[in-house]
Amino acid sequence: MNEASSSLLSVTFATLKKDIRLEWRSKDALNSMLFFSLLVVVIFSFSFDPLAEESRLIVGGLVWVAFLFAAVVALNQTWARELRNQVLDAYRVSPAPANALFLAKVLGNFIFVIVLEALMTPLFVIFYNLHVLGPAWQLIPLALLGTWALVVNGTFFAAMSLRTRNRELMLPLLLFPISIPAVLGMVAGTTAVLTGDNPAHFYIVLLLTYDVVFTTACLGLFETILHAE
Amino acid sequence: MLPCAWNHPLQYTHLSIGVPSKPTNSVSEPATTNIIVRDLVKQFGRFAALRGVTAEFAAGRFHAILGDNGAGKTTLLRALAGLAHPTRGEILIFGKSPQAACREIGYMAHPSLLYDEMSGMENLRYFAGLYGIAGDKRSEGVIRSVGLDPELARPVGQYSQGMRQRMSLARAILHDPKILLLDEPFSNVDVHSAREMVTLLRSMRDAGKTIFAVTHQALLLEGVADEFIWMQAGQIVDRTDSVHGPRLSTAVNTQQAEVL
Amino acid sequence: MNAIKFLAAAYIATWLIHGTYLTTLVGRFQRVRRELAELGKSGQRRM
Amino acid sequence: MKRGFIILSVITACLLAYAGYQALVVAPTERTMGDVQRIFYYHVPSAWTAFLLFFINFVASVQFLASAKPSRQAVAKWIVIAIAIIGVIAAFLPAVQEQLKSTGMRPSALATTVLMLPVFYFLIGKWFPGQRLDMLAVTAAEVGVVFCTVVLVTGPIWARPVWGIWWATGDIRLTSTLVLWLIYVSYLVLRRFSNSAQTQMLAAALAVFGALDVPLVYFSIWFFRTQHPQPVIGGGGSIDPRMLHILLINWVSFLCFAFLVCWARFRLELLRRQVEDEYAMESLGEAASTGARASLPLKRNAS
Repeated sequence: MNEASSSLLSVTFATLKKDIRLEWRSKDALNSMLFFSLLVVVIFSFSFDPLAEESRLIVGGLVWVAFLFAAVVALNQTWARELRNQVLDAYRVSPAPANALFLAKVLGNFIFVIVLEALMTPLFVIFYNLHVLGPAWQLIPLALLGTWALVVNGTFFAAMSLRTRNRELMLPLLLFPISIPAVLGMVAGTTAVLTGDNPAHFYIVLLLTYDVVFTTACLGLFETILHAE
Repeated sequence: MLPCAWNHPLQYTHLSIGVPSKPTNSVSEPATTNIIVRDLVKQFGRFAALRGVTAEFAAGRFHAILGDNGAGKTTLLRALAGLAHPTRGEILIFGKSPQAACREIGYMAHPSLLYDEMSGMENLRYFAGLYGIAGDKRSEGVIRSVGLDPELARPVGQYSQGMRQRMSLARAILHDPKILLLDEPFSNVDVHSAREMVTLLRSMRDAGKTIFAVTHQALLLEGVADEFIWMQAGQIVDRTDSVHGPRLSTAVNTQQAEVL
Repeated sequence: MNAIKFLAAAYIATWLIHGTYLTTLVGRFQRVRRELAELGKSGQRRM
Repeated sequence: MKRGFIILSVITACLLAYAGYQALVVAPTERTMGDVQRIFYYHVPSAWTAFLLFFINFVASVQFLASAKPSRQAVAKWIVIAIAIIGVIAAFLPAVQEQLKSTGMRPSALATTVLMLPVFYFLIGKWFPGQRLDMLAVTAAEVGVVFCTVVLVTGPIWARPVWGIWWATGDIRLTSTLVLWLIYVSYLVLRRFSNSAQTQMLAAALAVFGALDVPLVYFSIWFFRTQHPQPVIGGGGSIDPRMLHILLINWVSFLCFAFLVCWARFRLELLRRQVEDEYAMESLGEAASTGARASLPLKRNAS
């Protein structure tokens, strides 16, 4: 048991290191994500030209929709890398645990999306002239938990849609319906903090529950998905 | 679990370059059966790649798998590697399922199974981690054994086809498997490199490995492979000692002659 | 009176949906049956 | 088999006609909503049927996933039994009974509902071995989506005259049904677009995800609503026993109808797979049938 968990950890970190190195060399995912969400911000700012009070109400939705779409771009990239030269098969014939691959991918995507959020948030603040009325520190757990919720299911469904025809299209089709409670939690929670009208605690608990439930489910089922053929 | 114990340190480090010499299969030990395939069926919707393959293969021999496109060679190899789950039937490798025996199996596919953006050594270091092999010594040794330079910093994507095939082979033998499954190891490789590779494979067979190679260049393996397995329409139709040996099916004979 | 219109709309919609689905089912059945018949024929030819 | 199907369809047709007559003509007109309320006799049974079918899909999917490995099967079996035992005990705990009182549900009703889980689980596992589990899952999902569509179409038609709006975003039942519908549509899309050798496992995994998602959707919308009060909330109150009676008749007839459709769909799936298998054998058969291969050397030693 101990050896198995240590091999899980070591393979996870080896894979994560490899992914980050590959991303660093090509910068495919990060560049496309960044540019994509920049476009979203600009286009949204053209389509809505709100006052400060109004923007507080809508910006929670805008931010998360932008990040959601940007995350989908990144999620499609992570597995595409493994499909080139069918490297995934090399992983599948090795004795390394399937969940190590999954965890590495989730952590990698999590880091990418968090970096993206850190870079994009100032832009949103500038474009929408934001001024937070509620306790601003609550945005941090909301962002972390919400991003994890998107990324954990997104990585799973991206792996699932690998095995389908027109896979780039499949990912949002599978991911969005399942993510509805998480998106609701993120958007409503962010809005609650921005307006300061009601407490965001419940949404943090909701996201936490969502994360725990789906992380467990993903870890339980990923092996089946990876080896389904 | 322990990282693989090396039963025999690299015995094939010296590449003898040139045309393979005459048959070495004067091996007369009673070969033990260690790979059993029973009534294997693999169906993809309206198409069946394997339709009831039943066979037993002996250890320590070089098997060449021949057949037309779509005869089910690659699927059989993938099933042996544990990549494709059979729709029906079973495979036993040393009495275990292919997944359970994965440490004994080295798999080399037609694509390189390597990351194009990383150098050969970086690739092998990562895959060694998957098998729990610590340290770079083993990886360096394996790269040398296939006739490449571990110091080469170029990413694999910029290798020539022949180098890439060899690096791919290095990845497959990294954990010193007892069974090697090779899918088209000589395709798109010039004759010279192909011959080198054949020599290398023969020396590995002599070191006690069981080798399965799917190939279209059967003549390359004449005198090297111990057995030729002929596949057609998702079944094994014949097993012979030589490419020109007696065959049950004349249909295969003529078709194969065209390929050669 | 307005209420009756909504009621009628709901009924028509319900049975329209079920009817459409049943029609597609029948169509799929016919196609499968045809394919099965063709398979039988070509199988006999082979024999 | 075929005669049974015809007899059942005749019975179902009669039942549906009778239930329709009861709902449209005999049932008393509701005081505040008027005749529009009669939509309920179609809407509610369809919803119950759809939920039942999705539940069957979930159970079949879990069974299918479990059947891939014997060890997993044992674990799944004990989890199901444990859930049933805990549920039955919990239903009679005083704390839970307090909670139930507010919803008007009796503890025995909850206990029976929870007991349904192992019963379904084992019966489905017994009646639908191996591949049939997957066929049952497709059947249930597809017919369930049809019934769910009916619910989603009739819902707004009822809401418009009664609430004055077509759609109330914050309403739990409306929104969670919509999400359920979306999940199962994506399930069907996945089945359509994945490569045939892998479809079944992927679909089963997605079904499990969908089932996990439903309580969370319900929970999140419930809270969302309590935070943001909605202008309209469907009226509660007790139901006239005559209405309940007619509702139940309608439910029985819709269940029969759903069963009939499922039967047909299941037959179709059986035929489809038969065609697939025969095609698969055919696709390679032509080449293989040219020579006789009775005596293959199965084992060769070094000679």
